[in-house]
Amino acid sequence: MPAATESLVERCREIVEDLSLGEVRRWKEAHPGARAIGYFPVYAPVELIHAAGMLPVGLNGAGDRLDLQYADARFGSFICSIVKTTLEMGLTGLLDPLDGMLFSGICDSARNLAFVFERNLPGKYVDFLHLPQNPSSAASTEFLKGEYRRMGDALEKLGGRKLDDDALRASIAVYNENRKLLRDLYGLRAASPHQVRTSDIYLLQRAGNFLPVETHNELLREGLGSLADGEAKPRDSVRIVIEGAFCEQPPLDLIRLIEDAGCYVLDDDFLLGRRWFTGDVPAYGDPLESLASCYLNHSVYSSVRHDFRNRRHKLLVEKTQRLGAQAVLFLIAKFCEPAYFDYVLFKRELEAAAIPHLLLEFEEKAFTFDRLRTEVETFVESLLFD
Amino acid sequence: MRIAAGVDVGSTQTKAVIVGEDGGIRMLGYALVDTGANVQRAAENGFLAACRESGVEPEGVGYVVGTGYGRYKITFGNTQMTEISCHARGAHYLFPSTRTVIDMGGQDSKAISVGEHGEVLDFVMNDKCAAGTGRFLANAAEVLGIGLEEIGPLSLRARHPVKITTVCTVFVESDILSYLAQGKKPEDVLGGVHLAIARRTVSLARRVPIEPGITMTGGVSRNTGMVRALEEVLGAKMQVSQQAHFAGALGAGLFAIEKMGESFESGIWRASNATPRG
Amino acid sequence: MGETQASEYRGDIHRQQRDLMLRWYQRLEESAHGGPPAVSLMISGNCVELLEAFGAVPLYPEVNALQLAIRHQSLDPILAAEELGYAADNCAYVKADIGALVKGITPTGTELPVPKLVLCNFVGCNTYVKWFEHAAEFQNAPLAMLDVPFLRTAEPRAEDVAYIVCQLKEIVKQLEELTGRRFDYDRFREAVRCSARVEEAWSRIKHLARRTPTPFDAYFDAITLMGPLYVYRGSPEGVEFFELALRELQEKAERGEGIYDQERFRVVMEGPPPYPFFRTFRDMFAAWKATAVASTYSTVGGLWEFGFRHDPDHPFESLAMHMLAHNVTNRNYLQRYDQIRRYVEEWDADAVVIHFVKSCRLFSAGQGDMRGYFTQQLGVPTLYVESDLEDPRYFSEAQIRNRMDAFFEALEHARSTGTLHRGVAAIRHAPGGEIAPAASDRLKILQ
Amino acid sequence: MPHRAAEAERSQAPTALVAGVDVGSSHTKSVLVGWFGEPGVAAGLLSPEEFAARVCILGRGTVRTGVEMEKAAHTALDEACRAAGLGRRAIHYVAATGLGRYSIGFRDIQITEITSDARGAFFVFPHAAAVMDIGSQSTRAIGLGDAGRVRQFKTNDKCAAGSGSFIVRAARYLQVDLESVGDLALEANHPHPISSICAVLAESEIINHVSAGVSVPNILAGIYDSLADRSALLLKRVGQAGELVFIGGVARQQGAVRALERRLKIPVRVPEFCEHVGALGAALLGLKRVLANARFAA
Ligand SMILES: Nc1ncnc2c1ncn2[C@@H]1O[C@H](COP(=O)(O)OP(=O)(O)O)[C@@H](O)[C@H]1O
Ligand SMILES: Nc1ncnc2c1ncn2[C@@H]1O[C@H](COP(=O)(O)OP(=O)(O)O)[C@@H](O)[C@H]1O
Ligand code: SF4
Ligand code: SF4
Ligand code: SF4
Repeated sequence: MPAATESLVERCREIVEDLSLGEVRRWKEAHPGARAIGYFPVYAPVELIHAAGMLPVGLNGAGDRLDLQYADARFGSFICSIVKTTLEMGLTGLLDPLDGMLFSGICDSARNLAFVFERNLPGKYVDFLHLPQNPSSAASTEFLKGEYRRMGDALEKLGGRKLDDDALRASIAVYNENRKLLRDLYGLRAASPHQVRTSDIYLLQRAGNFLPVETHNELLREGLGSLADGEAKPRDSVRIVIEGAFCEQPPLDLIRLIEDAGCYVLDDDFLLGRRWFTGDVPAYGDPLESLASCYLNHSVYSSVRHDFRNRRHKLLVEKTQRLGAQAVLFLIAKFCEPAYFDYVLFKRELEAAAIPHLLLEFEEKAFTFDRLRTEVETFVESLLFD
Repeated sequence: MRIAAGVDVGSTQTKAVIVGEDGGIRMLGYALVDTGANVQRAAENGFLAACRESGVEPEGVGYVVGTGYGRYKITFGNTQMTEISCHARGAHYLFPSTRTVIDMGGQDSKAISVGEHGEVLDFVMNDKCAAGTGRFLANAAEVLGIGLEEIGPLSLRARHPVKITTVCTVFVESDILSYLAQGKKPEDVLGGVHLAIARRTVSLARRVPIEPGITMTGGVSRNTGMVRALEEVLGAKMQVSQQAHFAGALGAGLFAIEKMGESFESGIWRASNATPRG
Repeated sequence: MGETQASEYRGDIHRQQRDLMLRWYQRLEESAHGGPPAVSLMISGNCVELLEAFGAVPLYPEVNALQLAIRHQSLDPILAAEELGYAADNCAYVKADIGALVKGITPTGTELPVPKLVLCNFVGCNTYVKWFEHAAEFQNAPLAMLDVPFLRTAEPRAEDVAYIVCQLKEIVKQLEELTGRRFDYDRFREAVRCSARVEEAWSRIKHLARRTPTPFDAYFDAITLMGPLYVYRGSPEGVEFFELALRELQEKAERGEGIYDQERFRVVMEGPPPYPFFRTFRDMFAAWKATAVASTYSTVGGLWEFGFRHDPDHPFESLAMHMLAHNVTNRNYLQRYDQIRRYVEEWDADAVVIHFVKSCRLFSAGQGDMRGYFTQQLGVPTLYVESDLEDPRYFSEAQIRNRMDAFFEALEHARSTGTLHRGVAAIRHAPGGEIAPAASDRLKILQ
Repeated sequence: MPHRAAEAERSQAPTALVAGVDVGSSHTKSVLVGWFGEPGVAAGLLSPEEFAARVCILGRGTVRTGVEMEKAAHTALDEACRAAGLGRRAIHYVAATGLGRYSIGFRDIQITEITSDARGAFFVFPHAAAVMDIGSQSTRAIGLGDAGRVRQFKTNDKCAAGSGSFIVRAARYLQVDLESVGDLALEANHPHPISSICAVLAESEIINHVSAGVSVPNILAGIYDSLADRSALLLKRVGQAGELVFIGGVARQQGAVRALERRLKIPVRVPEFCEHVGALGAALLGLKRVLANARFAA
């Protein structure tokens, strides 16, 4: 790996692994009086937060770097880790740099978390968005616009700054840029997976959770430049698509392990909230209308957004075939019910299309992976050995 | 003197305590036997041994309260109570300032919030899995080939405790083996094991309010390493009595005295009631 | 521990209830053979009144799943579903239903129709959406979404109501096309009127439990009444049944009859019951002569004891309001705490029992916090036990009994020392319990 | 386990000698296979039957794994060599498998135990459709594709319920010799179910049964039933249909085999040396590599 890439990736790793939100605190020090708003990962209208002059901070759990001491008592067994680590971070003061938290109804656990959070951290702004799940109704866009407006009003009250349409359009544009850079990064890897390591672009991407989008854009441009001139030789590998880790994130070592075991990842749904729209959001006209209509009609499929017009299991097969992947690897967070459910229909559809797949469950807090390694290796062996 | 007994038939060990009352309540003697395969027999043996220890004739015991997981199997007992009520009561007797009890036994661990008079205000128990119980420790001791009494003191010598993630009592065996294979010292492995269990236990215990006056009971309280690990994770000192292992039986004995009331009727124990030997 | 006493009350309503439910299964079988159209619906905040207007029969997968469990038939379909790829940790209600579908099992042995429409009234539970998506897939039936915004503000917003009303009207159109029947507005209003009467009776029944002793158990007995509540709410049969039930229980109350010869403990229940061990679970309460005076589970279909009724003058809007704000599943978690708190105060309870159900994250995710709220912030004794509502593999009788006994031992002890309080007095209003970790803990972690 | 190479060929030295070493959590197993075909032949060109006809199992070894895995591997391999009457230096290639496969420094390749199990089982029973492997801590079900390829698999994770150590514990508690638990269970007339899923907590249930006067065979049979239930669940998940091969140390116990047959209602095939199947599969895959590279020709 070129040294430039290496140091860039290392910088990102430090940002990502800093549980005390150092980047956020530094940003706040540099912008006295400005607010930072955390959001639970899958989808959040970051443009609104940005346009209100605040720093949106994506929360993707705490990995194995935090011991659960308090949150376990509140959520207990059979609940995924990210819900507990997020609460634990709140309860232990790690989220103190944040002035508010934004949740949406992606699943029952996350939804209840929003309100448990509110009770346990009185004084913080906590909002809960209802993202419409029926995009085919004539009233959906209007409803979502209303929801954004409600949230915008709350932000205005919190930050004391008017949220005007020009600011919003500017925010849309800068996030369009961010998403475009990420799409380029993904495109680069899909074209030459032997040169671009998934774990690297993962870190590059995740660092954006804590940085102002403008800074992240620069970082991504830098990354695109240096990654493009890798020069590794292709190995004997299986080309796969990863599905299922859209919310709680697999440990970095697990992502590396998957690559080392002989998989080339052509696409994944890690950190999906950062790449939510399939294309650019119109940065002209009524910005709330643009955002709402793009959410309803031009967002990526996921296990926590429902659109009965375009069924996910068909979309996954289509994507796998389009990318020329040989197999699908399901990487599902333990106790992530939406992902578990989707697996059933995915499996049926993949089997009908004769696409092999493997299901792995992970927990963000795991750090030994003997069993998972055996499973991935077996899978690779079954596809590679004659 | 009125004499009563408490018998705590645990999954691993059976504890019996004889208490007597004349004016104040005193613990006259206690005994510990392995529960083994015959729960009834263990209860009897424990009871008789405790009588011998106290110099009391079995026939002179007026009331027996059974507790622990095998409590319904005690044929000579007058009544049963759950080990939760008993541990709370026993801990309160040992340390009247007790407000929180952490009990770690062979198969379960629990935390009890206790009121001023030793009454249970709230409690939590672990789920149906041997992860993080005394058995987990016993197993680790076995894998390492070290006596149960020694693992605690040894774990205190850990400089760089390893990180144990497996909670499964069976899987931890291979974790331990692979750490040893990597050349880790037994004390560091044990340190890791103790810390892992302490974290698990404390996270369970936090479901009840942990108030100062924390008393530890149950067999694992004899493990100094575990006591220390718990204190470290809790960030607080615990009170551990020499008799902590007997807290459940003691509590049962105290309830027995209470239930005996005035109508003292001796001779609950009759040799003829005993389970036939052989 | 006391003698276990039979706690179940058997009156006319029980016979009637059984007849009504059998008739429902008959109607479904008729539907399978060209009779009235069937439409799948979720119980939570359901809009059964809409179906009445089409003469359609509601098909409630939840009721089927429940029936399978209570008849000890749930394990096979659950295993069949796991073969299809469902995880051990998916909601077992869904697994039992889908497994039964695939294997052709029905709880009563009667045939079930393929619904004309699988109408996903998404009221609170995200699992519903997956369930209905899968049900439509495995039955090859058309699927529609009725998206109900979650109640995230203290009061529903006008936007929320407008969004639901628009969707309801869209569904009406869709149903007209699918069933070939016309939407009968008058019948719709009539159904809404029936609902309001049923709700009135049901609410009054619930209020009977405020008396000491309570004439019925608002958890175990309430479940008997819940089937008719969902299936017949918008129909004259429903009105007749609930008015009978009210009379019967009122008479019982007037005679001062309780469930036991002497009612010892009054509890509020949170969480669904373990249907595969319904009896066993009930007997554990009976052993201590403890009765449920209120339960959140019985408000899944609707929450009426605090005053809400459907309104025949604004039928669509009242449907929307019901779905949005007047059933436990669409209300936020803190509103549920409040509901339970009101039960403790107004229904004169001694304690709260939380039954954690592994399947249902809607109910159980966060119940540890709820428990903390009641024990630590309000000082109400609260028991927490875990099992499942459908999967028999998660019920550990000895363990639950042990906890139950310990809990009631403690309550008894508290009563004997005069520290057990009831109702308003039970709530100490003494905040200051450990809500967040102490400042010292925070520092330790930040370093 | 069949020795298919013709006797005449066996008297000659093999043209290639490959070892498979399976480092399991309790035992390390080794198998030596010899190739009696032409050196240069590409295994891919032979049918499975032709391939099998040229392979012979020459020796096996088993030792306890203990702490030092590499040492265990050496010892197991030495044992196999002694059984084969060959020296260690005659071995061309070593394929390692099992939990400790990466700790064998002298390996030429590592293969997962799942792939190895599948290949080994297919070699022994060419009509096998699925494999059930129950070792001391692991339980795996493997659905086989063509030529012994892994089509699907499921393993137990996080929980040791239903694995071999469960039996070891039960045997210890009931004071029965591990060698005889399997047969003892066959004497059961009324298997007594075990409800606890936990390998450890089940002990107290066993105690309960003992004190309630349940006979040892009935308790053991109950344990095997619960083990069979768990296995059947895993097997269903890989879509088992057709011939089932049961391997791993627990397959030595007749009680387990019968319970699985009762539960699945199909005959279950158990190779003679059931715990060596993984090592065998590794050796066979190693052999294919060797043939492909014709490395030994020199
Ligand atoms: N001397 C000792 N040193 C350390 N640990 C001990 C000692 N004696 C018993 N223990 C621990 O205590 C456990 C038994 O505790 P006990 O409270 O008797 O449990 P139970 O009531 O379930 O039988 C054993 O599993 C063991 O881990
Ligand atoms: N002599 C024996 N008789 C019967 N069963 C045995 C014997 N030796 C071992 N076992 C069983 O086999 C299991 C070990 O199987 P094995 O496949 O070697 O496991 P692993 O590969 O995990 O080490 C033991 O847990 C035990 O149940
Ligand atoms: S990981 Fe899954 S279950 Fe957990 S919060 Fe995210 S979507 Fe919900
Ligand atoms: S998760 Fe709960 S509310 Fe949702 S379908 Fe399952 S049991 Fe019903
Ligand atoms: S076998 Fe291990 S993980 Fe499974 S229940 Fe027992 S201790 Fe827990």
